[in-house]
Amino acid sequence: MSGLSRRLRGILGNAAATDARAASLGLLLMFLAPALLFYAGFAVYPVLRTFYNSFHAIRPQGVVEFVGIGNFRSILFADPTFWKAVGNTALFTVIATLVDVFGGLLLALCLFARAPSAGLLRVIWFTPVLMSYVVVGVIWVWIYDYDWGLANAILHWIGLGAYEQSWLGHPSTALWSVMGAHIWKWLGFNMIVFLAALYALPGEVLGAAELDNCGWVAKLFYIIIPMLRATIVNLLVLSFIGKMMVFDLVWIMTGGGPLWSTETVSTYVYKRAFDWNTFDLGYPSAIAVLWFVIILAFIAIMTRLLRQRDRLEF
Amino acid sequence: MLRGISLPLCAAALGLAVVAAPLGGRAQADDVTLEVWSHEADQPAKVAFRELAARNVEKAHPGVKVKITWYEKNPMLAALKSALPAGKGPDAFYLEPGFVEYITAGYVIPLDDLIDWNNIEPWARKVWIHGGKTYGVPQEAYTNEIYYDKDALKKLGIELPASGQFTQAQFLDVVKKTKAAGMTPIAQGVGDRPFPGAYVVGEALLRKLGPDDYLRLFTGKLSFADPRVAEVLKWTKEVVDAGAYPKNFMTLKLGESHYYFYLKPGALMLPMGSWYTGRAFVPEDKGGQPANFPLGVMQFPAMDGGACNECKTSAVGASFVINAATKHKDLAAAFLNAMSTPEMGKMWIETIYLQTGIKADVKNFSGPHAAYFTELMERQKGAKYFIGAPQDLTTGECKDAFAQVLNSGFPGGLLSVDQAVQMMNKSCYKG
Amino acid sequence: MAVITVERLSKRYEGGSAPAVKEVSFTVADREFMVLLGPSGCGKSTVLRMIAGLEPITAGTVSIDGRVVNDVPAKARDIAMVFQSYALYPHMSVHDNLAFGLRRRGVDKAEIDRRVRAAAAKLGLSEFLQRKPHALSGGQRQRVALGRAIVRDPKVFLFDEPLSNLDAALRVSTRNELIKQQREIGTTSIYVTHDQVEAMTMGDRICIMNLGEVVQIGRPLEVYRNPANTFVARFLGNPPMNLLKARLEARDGRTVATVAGVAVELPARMTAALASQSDRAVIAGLRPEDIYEVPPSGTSATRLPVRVVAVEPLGAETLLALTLEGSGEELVARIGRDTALRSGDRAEVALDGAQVHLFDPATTRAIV
Amino acid sequence: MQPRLAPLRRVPLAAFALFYTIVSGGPFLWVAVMSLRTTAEIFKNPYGPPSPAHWEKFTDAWDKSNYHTYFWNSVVVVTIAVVLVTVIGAMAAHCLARYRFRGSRLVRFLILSGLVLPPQLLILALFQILLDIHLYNTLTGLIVVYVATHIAMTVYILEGFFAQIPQDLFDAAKMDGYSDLEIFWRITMPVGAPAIFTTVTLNFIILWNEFLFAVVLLTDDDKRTLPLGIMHFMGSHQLDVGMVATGLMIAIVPVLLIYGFFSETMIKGMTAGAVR
Repeated sequence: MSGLSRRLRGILGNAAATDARAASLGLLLMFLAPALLFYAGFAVYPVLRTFYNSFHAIRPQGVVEFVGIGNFRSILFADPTFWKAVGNTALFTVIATLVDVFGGLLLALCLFARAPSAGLLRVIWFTPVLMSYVVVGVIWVWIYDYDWGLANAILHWIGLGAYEQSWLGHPSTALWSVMGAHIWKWLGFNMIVFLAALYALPGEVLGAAELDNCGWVAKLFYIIIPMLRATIVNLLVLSFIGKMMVFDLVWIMTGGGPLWSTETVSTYVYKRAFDWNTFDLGYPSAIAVLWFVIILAFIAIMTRLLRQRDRLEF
Repeated sequence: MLRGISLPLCAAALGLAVVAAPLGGRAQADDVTLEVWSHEADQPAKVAFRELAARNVEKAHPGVKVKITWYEKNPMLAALKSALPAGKGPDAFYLEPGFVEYITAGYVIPLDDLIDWNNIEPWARKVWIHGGKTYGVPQEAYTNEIYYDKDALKKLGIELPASGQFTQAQFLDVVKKTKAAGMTPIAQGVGDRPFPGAYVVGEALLRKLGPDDYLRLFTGKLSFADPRVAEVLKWTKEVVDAGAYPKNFMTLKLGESHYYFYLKPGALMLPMGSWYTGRAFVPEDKGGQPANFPLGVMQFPAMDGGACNECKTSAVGASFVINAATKHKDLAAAFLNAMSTPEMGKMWIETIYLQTGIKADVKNFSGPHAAYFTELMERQKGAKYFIGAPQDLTTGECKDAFAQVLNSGFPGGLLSVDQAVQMMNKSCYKG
Repeated sequence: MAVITVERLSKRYEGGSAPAVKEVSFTVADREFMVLLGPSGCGKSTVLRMIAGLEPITAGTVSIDGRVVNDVPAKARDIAMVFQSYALYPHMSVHDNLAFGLRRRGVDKAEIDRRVRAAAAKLGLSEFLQRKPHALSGGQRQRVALGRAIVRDPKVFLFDEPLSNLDAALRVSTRNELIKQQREIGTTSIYVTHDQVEAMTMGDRICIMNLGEVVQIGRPLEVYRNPANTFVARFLGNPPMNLLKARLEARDGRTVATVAGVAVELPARMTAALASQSDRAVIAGLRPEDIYEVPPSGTSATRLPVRVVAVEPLGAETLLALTLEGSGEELVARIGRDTALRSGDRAEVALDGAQVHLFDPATTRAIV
Repeated sequence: MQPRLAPLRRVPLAAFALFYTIVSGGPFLWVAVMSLRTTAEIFKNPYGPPSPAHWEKFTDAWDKSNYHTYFWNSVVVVTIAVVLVTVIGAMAAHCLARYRFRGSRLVRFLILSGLVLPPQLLILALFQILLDIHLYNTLTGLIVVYVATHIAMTVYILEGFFAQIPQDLFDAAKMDGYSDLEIFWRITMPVGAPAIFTTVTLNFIILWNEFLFAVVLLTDDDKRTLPLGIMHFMGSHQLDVGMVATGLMIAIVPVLLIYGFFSETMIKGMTAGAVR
């Protein structure tokens, strides 16, 4: 209350009228209200509603029934498909994140080491980032096509015809194939970020290392990577979050099949919500909530761990 | 000052305009538009059939406009699933008998008093009766058949018995011979449907178990560990292991499997519902079957010791229902009736070459595909029908297991017999 | 034409322990150029911003021509301000930058154009009118910022360290330019700076501030000659005034100041005033230029024995860093360029008692 | 100082660069070629050259395959959403960067927490909410959702930039008689133009490519955006590979055109959130 009355005095009184950085409540509202309204209505409220949903079973014709933690109990203890999806998502996240980040670093180093026409390559290598998941998905479905896809054609040309297979059709290759397409799309992104970080490195340090008779490899491991630590951590976290939620590409390329081998948490949520013909949004909401909590926990742990080491180092 | 205020005002006005536009757009005073959603956008004959019925309704009811929105199946189901709970959606829409949840959820209304049932075959109507009330007007009926390439079979030096049915051993032999000749025995893919991969095993189970136990199997009352089921699965596994299915079975889509069968790279057989021709009989340049393709129809193989080798699956497919939230119940019923007259039934058969639940008196077939339809009718002689398909009999988790295991993993060669039995039982068997 | 009066002006920031500005009062006469001088953080910019209307006033009043303007918003005070960073609108051409304040005030279009061209001509900006600020040199930008104030023809100019972003050479020429313009236009001006040279050369009067308070107000040379306390004494002048420990002693019925054991004769006007205060500690202030290698003729010189620590020949003159033999205190002397003294030499320097300033060690205020 | 490599080591470097260029650009080139060939030609030889080049496929796709509807839907949705999110986000960013007020930290935290909200957490509830307010299956609904879900990032980028604009500029504007609103519109927006441009490109790309919200919140064929349109063709029975390839090109070309002109800005925009 005192805050409000002070604010009101601010509007009416003369004190605030001349402060360049003070503003009346009305003015603040005018600037903030549109953003806050949109945000509250279509981001905050949906989140709250999802949490609410997760404790309910939603039946046809708007019947909502409170089930407590029933949904969560079913998910955790009686839903093998969920655990299959968790396993797939975890594998996808770990592998794709590592390849994305360190592959991106490799590409960036490649350009940083003055590969011929690096400026042009930088633009070309970044192009896949701009394409939608639909475009990437369709292209890669074709690349993996058994009959006329590029993957099998290349194997055939180089004399490895024996390895031709239905890449997306077999549980042992499907997840890896989707992962490949995902990595293809995002490598360029990580590369660009690393490249910016590399150019921001103080040249004197690299020069000093050269004077210390550092070879390229030594320089990479003893100087460059340690100095890029902040960037690496950032990209790892960013990439990690993105992959924990992977949906579009999987949905487009395999729909979670064959035999649940590419089922991710997100595709499972979508399936339970819209493909299972149950009209129940409670159960999938509970999965989404559970997964969100897990993601948050991971982010917290990752940043905590990595920050801890920072403190030790400096 | 005015200039200063204009910006947020503009933003607000823009926002309002955007929000308001779709709300205000649809007002009409007297003209009534009947909204219909229909699947099978890519089957010109069916499109023509339903559009004709729509025009007939419009002629009979001046001021009424019947607007059919044509969909692919999955997007349409997605659209329905979201529109219906909100009390929205079309007045009438396409539905198949398997989607019982629309009835239990109360999204569609009983049609007993609205439809002229004299025009409908009783066996077809029966499919839509739940709790004594009829919820859908059956239109399409089909049987599961194995389509095959007559020339190719001849080239392999194999002759189809007069009954049109191989024994299970003969069938396995046909598969092996075809494979040896470098041809794919069975064109089939499960890239976008939860059932085609299970045609062979499903029909085999029906013949082996007979209708009653077959029904019990898919309603959770009979274990998949039953020795007869195991025998069928073992045989199927042999067929699969003989290389019956294409390598890209898992990702091949329904439409692609048709193309695979009659054009490239070509296959001996294509197990499919008899609605196959709805898409195959479109012009060749639209992706249809070549005009001179030697299309034959055979029965699914007879099982050794089968309880009912003359059995075959017949099912009602395309049907129409009325949205419980409609404001034009009678008009919607009029449209459904307009599609079900004997004349329309005749048109259905003559232009679509497919069975129907509409009573139609067609004696003399004509047209380019008359021979095909005669052969199809030939295969129905003496047949004992089981009405319903597994994907329609199962629900929830069991349905998912059916799609993943019997439809895809097992025929895809990814699962052993024991694994398949175990997975199916876990999800389906309640005994 | 305006008189600005600031009365007991105070500023306390929320959460700040001490007030940033404490009861500052001064009056700027019509057409006067007043400089607010002080080290950074002394509150001079805050005073300026309160006058401009950019900062709320905690207590006290700001009046223009006798009218209290505390409640008048910045734009209505008819004040123009030149900012340290120039604050040119980067997306507008020079012409638009100059014209903008006028457009906002509904001045007739032809009149705007006339005034903009006149100001541009006066400042030598005519050929740059269509350029954007980023295409100008630092000096040109500075002139645009000045021009923006001039075209407005306001009652008051405020300058917030407008030269501090320029390099040394440019600063001198721009300073002269600025003085010339202000004299011509004759608008009442307040100029904030921490640079004593600017303050000495530009101001009609200087208001020296320290720790949020006004320490001394006066004409530049007056302040230089008679610093009100040791802070002013050291802040004005470069190198700063030497401050040495001293004692007042009565000797032969006259009061003298002993510095490092040497008695310095004080001028008569001082001794008279100090008659009652003998035998106390004081601080003796001595400007470097008042220390001589050879005393000018006709003055009563006192000699101090010193040791030369360093010699810094600057060309026109030479600075000597010295230590007093008696006390070890350090002092700096500014002497002629032809000195023969070398580092390590022992020598005697001369000073004139008439040039000595005395301060109270407890209050740091000037005595007499 | 940039590292240099001995000439000997440059060969493998160049070879690797060439290899990855083929990997990253090859698939796109393949689709570009296919977009000019008919399905029959493609099935005959998937890797053949586009001769003859069937440019008419683009007009076919545009007119007969409904791509013009999808394209214009995308244009309408993305344009309105980007304009709204930019203006609204800039207003909020300006407010947070410029004014000191009680609760500003809370507001900032609230808005920026949107950066970590996964769309999966929103989508089911958004579906219900849009149904409730009758915006389900409308372009308006999609626009509103796009704006709400991209405010956080827009504010994040813009606030960082706006905060660097010197306070002097605002003081000067104030003395020139600008009102607070005009300061936003006439100073912050033009001076912040580079950052605005960055967020516009970033939001444009993301929304032009968006799939999840669109697939859940739109159903009608005549309301589909481009990604949904392409998926629709992928799902249809008779897979017309050639036509899908043409559709892919229709979706890609606008992005590539803009990329061609503003590649630096777009790269900066796309990575803006990651470089702190």
